[in-house]
Formats: sequence, structure tokens, C-alpha cells
Amino acid sequence: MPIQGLTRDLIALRIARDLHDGMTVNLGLGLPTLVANFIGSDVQVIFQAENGILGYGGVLEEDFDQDFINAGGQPVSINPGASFFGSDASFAMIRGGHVDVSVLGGLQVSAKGDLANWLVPERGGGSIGGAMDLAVGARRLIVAMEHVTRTGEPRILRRCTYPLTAQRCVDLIVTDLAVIEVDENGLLLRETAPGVSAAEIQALTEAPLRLVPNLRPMSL
Amino acid sequence: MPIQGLTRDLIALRIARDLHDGMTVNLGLGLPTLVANFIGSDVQVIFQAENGILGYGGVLEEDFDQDFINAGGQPVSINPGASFFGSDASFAMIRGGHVDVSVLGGLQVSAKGDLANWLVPERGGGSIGGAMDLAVGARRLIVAMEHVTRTGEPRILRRCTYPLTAQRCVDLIVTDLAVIEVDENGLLLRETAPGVSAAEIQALTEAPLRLVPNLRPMSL
Amino acid sequence: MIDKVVQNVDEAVRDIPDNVTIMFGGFVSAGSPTSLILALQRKGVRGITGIANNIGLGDRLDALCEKHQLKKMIASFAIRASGGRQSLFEQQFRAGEVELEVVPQGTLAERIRAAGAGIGGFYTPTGVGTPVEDGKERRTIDGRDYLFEQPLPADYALIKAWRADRMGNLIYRGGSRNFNVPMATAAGFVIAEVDEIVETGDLDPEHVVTPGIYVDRVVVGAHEQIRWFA
Amino acid sequence: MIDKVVQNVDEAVRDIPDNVTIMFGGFVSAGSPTSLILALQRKGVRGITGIANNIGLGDRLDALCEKHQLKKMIASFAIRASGGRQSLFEQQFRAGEVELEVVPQGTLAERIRAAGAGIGGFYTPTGVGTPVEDGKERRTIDGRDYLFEQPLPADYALIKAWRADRMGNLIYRGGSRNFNVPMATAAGFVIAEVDEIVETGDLDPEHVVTPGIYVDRVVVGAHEQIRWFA
Repeated sequence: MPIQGLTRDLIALRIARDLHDGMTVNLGLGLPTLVANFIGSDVQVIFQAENGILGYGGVLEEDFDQDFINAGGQPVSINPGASFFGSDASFAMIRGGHVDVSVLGGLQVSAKGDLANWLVPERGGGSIGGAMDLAVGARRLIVAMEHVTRTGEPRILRRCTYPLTAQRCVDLIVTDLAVIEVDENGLLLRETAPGVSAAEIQALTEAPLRLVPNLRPMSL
Repeated sequence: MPIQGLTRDLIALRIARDLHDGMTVNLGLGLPTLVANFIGSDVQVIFQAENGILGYGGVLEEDFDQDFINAGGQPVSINPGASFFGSDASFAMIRGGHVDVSVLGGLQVSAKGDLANWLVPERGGGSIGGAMDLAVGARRLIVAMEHVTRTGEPRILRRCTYPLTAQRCVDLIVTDLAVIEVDENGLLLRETAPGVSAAEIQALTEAPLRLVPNLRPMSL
Repeated sequence: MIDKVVQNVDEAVRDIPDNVTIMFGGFVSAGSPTSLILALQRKGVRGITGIANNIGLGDRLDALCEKHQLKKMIASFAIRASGGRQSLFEQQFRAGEVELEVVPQGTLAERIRAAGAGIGGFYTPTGVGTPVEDGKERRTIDGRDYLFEQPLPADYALIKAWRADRMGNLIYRGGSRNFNVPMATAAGFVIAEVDEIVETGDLDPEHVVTPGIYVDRVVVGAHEQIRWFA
Repeated sequence: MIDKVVQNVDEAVRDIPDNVTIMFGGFVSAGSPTSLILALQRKGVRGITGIANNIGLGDRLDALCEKHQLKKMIASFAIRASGGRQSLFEQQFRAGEVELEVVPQGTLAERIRAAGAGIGGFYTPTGVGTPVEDGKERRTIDGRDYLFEQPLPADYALIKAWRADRMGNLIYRGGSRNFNVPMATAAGFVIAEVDEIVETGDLDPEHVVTPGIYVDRVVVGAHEQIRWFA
């Protein structure tokens, strides 16, 4: 029986647990976008969109206004206390360390916390967008991704084989199977998906994992 | 009988003649400030103050509002079409070549167009302010100054003896005695103050002056 | 009185020659100078080196590919990560018919700002240890590694704002400032498409985002709907 | 709800220790955080390295010289060109009691911006061939000479705006943005003195100049009149 991991929504929910009151947070395209849906009503997180919006709210399903979009092009509402600025100011904010948390999707993460998320060599081309700046600039980088590729190959590797987004930038990896912290000694398995064992996770992870003494299932 | 040169107001008036409709102009402290008083009503010049105002008008004698000042700290009116910005944006504008003309005071100018205007070595200390950025950034630099020092020494020299503000930056020198252009070959005497001869001007100028064929008195 | 208003977008782009570098403001649907882009298509300007955040994400820059007006694009986002529907640009890029230089978005914005701000170059931590580093100087400053990046100017910038006055002062809406703001400072000639033109003096100086001295021509564009179907 | 408002200026500066670097916004009379400066004087913080555009031009920074609270100033304008009345700062500088580093105003603004923007350093044409070049790298880029300048951060920034909301979003009046805008981004802890505080949501997001995430504390100051008698 294949291992049953978390849904994309549950990965997003787990990441939302790491976002605290007053934090400034940038959500990347794809899975990270979903994190905004799971912020508790008692937690005031300020979402930054690198296209120049600080303080956007939820994604809007109707009343599309093409000037009010997040970095994924989705129409968004604007919260009280928001502000707007150009791309130069937006990336000054990002690169300057004023964004507390960046959540990015990933293709590969290495044991040293290198991230590759912008180019699948077989496909060519590739789009960097704001990912490289977010990876080096945010105070804390959380990578949200599936633990293995569609063909079952590990994404968490000793070394990335894809071109990098940034070196030694990842602080936390949240996958459908595990929560893994990156520290100076490598990877630390902190939490497991419900019903998944540490051994099963290691088997699907090329890089060696150390286990925290109080390893526990993710609280969802 | 000592040579009778132009008053400070007449120097300012002569410089105002070189400012044309639609130009963006920054006026330095002291004598250059007076230039604004002599712009014709049919000429729309946009004055930039490096403290972050584009489009200020005349100096105000009363109703002092300390937030609306030019770079000399004088209260100014604000013209229609004005805008405000921070010092980083202001000097991006200046250094980036978006100011058409800068008018600065001078202590010394060299035959190559070097300017010294911020430090009298005997006094020490010295204040650079925005002068160095204006000197390198403005598309055209006009220096307004007395032709000689209070003790009668030339200020227009083969080489500046005072520390420089910028190298090869001056385009035009307007003094109480002459209008002198700086080109790649040195200094070109273009206009003389009424009643002052080219020979008298050269006698008070250390650097050699070439004469334009159509040398004429300043039109004031 | 300074008056930079022209009557229509075709007049606004009338003198743009072939083989120039053109910046295009906008981020996906927000602040894209769509009417000016379509005028550029009608005029048939060729050999364009384009600079934009993105191409082929619902924006009309893709229209410049229909008759191969683009020689090269410098952008941060031009090829979709997912393997879905390809833009015309992506098809032509994969066929080797158009060049692409991919630049990190923040580095692109900062290089454009530097060009407008008289900065000769700068060091950014972005791109260290990635393919972006190829051919660039790496320098360690205070224990951290940076790459040297150079200013990126252009001959023209086509930008989009919400309102302009006759002097070219601009204000924007929401997320439409994006690359329009730095691009306005970095090109030899700047043309702004807006939704509305007001008299000089009608914009509050406290609210002006792009000062008029950066803008050479102002024109009212047709409101074109753009939506990125990601 | 995020609420950065404190009750008075003395509370706002309560935890600033000795021997730190402090930025002070303002340009002569415009946008100087006078009430915070006077609170700093009352608290008696010593060994301050100050960063400001100017000192002794009618501004109250000069008050920090009364009891020698300043160790060093980094400024563009500190000594009057004319030989008139000397500020306390100028007297102490000439007596060797306080250090002064004179920086061109544009370089000062850009170094502060760089510190806030994660830039490791930049090249400016300003200062080439002048005493400002001493000890700096000169580099020729595209045939023009530039100096390498490094980012200038600080431990604290004391700034002045017109209005704030409770999240720390700031708007300004006229020429009072000046150094307040870049300094807000470049210090570890930013305290903003304002004339008025409004509820979050009362400032139009289109008009916010300094986003609230840059500001740590907001306080209403007394309106102090400053006039430069040049």
C-alpha cells in the first residue's frame, strides 16, 4: 500500500501554524498561496506580494480588478493598513530582510539547505520570478513541496541536481510526509505525517535525517 | 578706479537668461537662490530642491511653514504640478541626469572645469551638502561667483588649490565680470560685464582665456 | 504651459524606430501598457529588445511575437513552470526564434533603478551559486557573498498609470506601480498610457508617485482586460 | 490588533542604551524628530554616533552637544560655509571634542537606502577626485569613473512624519520626507514621532509613504518650531 501523505491543503495548514501575530509573510506561487486560507482569525499576518502590495487579504472569486492582484495574478482584497509601492521598493523590502517569512515551492532541497525550484533542466527555459530574491532575503524560508517526485524519486537530496535558486537558504521543509528543519549540521526530522514512520520517511529521503528526541506526529 | 562689476542680482539675472521653458533646475545656496527671482513669467522652469521638492515657487516672507522649504531652509510656495519625495529618490533624480541645470556657488574653478566650492582649507571642517552630487549629476552646471576673492586674488585658476567638489564638471561660469564657457580646450570668454574689457578680465583670471570672435557685453 | 498629452496611442509611438531597446511596465494584469503595445504592433516596429517582468502571462506582449517583432526579451518570468499551454513567446523561444535573458525579479528592478539613479553598478546577494552568477564578479563584503550587477537602461519605456496631469505627473492604482515606477526613470524617452488625464494642479503633490519630469508623452489608452489563467 | 503607539516620547526612547548608532531624520526645519531628540537629551544617552543630513542649522541635534552626548556625527552639512555664529557642534568639533565624517548628501542617502535594501555596496560618480575618495576603490565602468560606497545601517532611527496609523504606516507633509524615508528602512529599531495618530484603515493605502512594517514605535510629539537663520 502506498504511503498516504498530507493533502496540499493540510501542508498549507501545517505551515500556517508557524506564522504568528504581526509577521510579514510572502507566499510563493502554487501550494504556498493556500497558506493564507488557514490563518486563524486571532492572528494578524501581513501578506506581502512582491508586485508591490503589503497587506492583502483573501483571494477574490468575483469582482475581478486587474490592478489588485497577488504575485500569482489572482485578484485579492486589501486589508486595513495596507500600502502599495513599486517593484524596486518591494525588492528592497525583500532583500533588505524586512519580510519575516517566505514560503516557496520546491523541486529539490539539499542537506545544506540549498533550494532548487525554478528550472527543470529537461524542460529548459525556466522562470526565476522573485524566488531567488525571496530565498536570500527573507529572514526565514519555509519550503512547501511533495516529498517525492511523481515517479517516486526523492526531492530531499545530499546535493541538488537541478540549478539552484539559492544556497543554504532553507530553514524548514514541510512536505506531505514530514516537517524537517535545516540546521548547521544538516537535516533534523521534527514531525511526521500521521501514520508515517521515521524509517519510511528516511527511505524516501536521499539526505540523512537526524531525529529530534521528541519526534511526534504533525499537529493539524 | 576699481573695476565696477555686476551686482549679485545682475549675476542672477544673467543666469536666468540661460534657463528655458520646461527645464528642471536646481539652485544652490547663496547667490544661485536669487536666480529664481528673474525667471520671466512666460517661462515655466521647474525648480528642484534636493530635500525632496519638485516644483517650488517663490521664497515666502511670511506664513512660515517649516515643512515647505528649499534646500537653503527658506520657506517656499508650491506650484501646480509639484511633487514630494525622499532624499534617496531626490538624489537618484540628480545623479541620474534628470536635472537639466544645476547652479552652484564657487570658490575656485580650473581651466579644465574642476570646481572647488565646499571647503576653505584655512577654515577647516567644510560642508559638502548636495554640491558633489549636483556637480556630477546635472546635465549642465553653471557656477555663479565673484570673479576674484575679497583680497583680489583670482578664483579662475589653472588648477584649483582648494579641495575639489568634482572634476571637469563646470559648463559655464558667470561672474560679476564675465561669462566664460568651459569646453574641451579650456576657457572661452563669451561675454563681458558692461564697461569691462577682455584684457581687464584676463588680468584677473589666472587661467588663460580664449576669446569668442563675437565677444560682446552681457545682455542684461 | 507644459503639455505632454498626445491624442492617441498611435501618435504616441509614431517615432519609435526599429532595433531599439524598450521597457514595458506591468506585472501580469496590473499596470501593463496594453494599448501602447498594440499600437507598437500596428506600427510594425521590428528588432525590439524588450525588458519586462513577464511575457506570455495573459499580457499582450505576446502579440509582438505574432509577426516576430521581438529579437530578445529580458524578463524574470517568461516560461511557465507547469507544462501547460505555451505562449507564442515560449513557442518561439523553444524554436530558437527569439532570445531570452532570465533575470531575478529583484535584480531586474534594482538594475533598472540603478540606470535611472546614476549608479554604476551594485552588489546583490541574489543569484550567488546559481546559473545567474555566470560571467559575473563575486565579492565578499562583511563575510557575505554578493554578485556585481550593472545598470539596465533602455531607449524607450512604455508604462501604464491610472491618472496623469498635463505635465506628466502620474498616480497609480493598487498593484499597478510595479515596474512602471523604476522604468519611468531609466529610459531615454518615456510614454505613459493612462485611464484619465486631469489638468495640472488637480493631482495633490503629496500623492504623485512618478514626477512629471520623468515622462515625455502622456496618452489615454483603451481599457483592456487582462487575466492570467495560471 | 497591531498597535505600536506609545504614550509619550520619553517612553518611546526608554530603552536606548549608550554607545549606539542613531539615525536622525530631517532636513534643517523639515521633518526633524525634535521631541524625540529632546527626550534623548533628557534620558542622557551617551556615546552616540549620530547620522543625519545636518547638525547645528537650527535643528535641536545641537542640544545633544550640551552635555557631550555625541561621540561622532556622520553628516553632509555640519559646518557653515560663512564664518558667522558657530553652532555648539562646530565649536566642539573645532576643539576636537567630537568627530565628524562629512559625506556627500546623495551618497549619504544612497548608503542608507542600500543598508535597508540588502545591497552590499554600490558605485557612484560622486566624489571622484575629491577628498571623499580617500581610501575608497575607484572603478571605471563604461568609460566613467566611480567610487565604491558601502551601506550605512544604524541601531536606531528617530524619524518624524505627519500622520501615523496604529500599525506604523506613515504619511508626510511637503519637504519633510527627506532622510526620514530611507532611514525608516535602515535601522534595527525605528521610532517615529508624528503630529497625529489615526486608526488603522484611516490612511489611504495609495498615500502611505513609509509602510508600517518598517516602524517599531509611534508617538505624538510636541510641535517644535525650527527656523534656520542662515
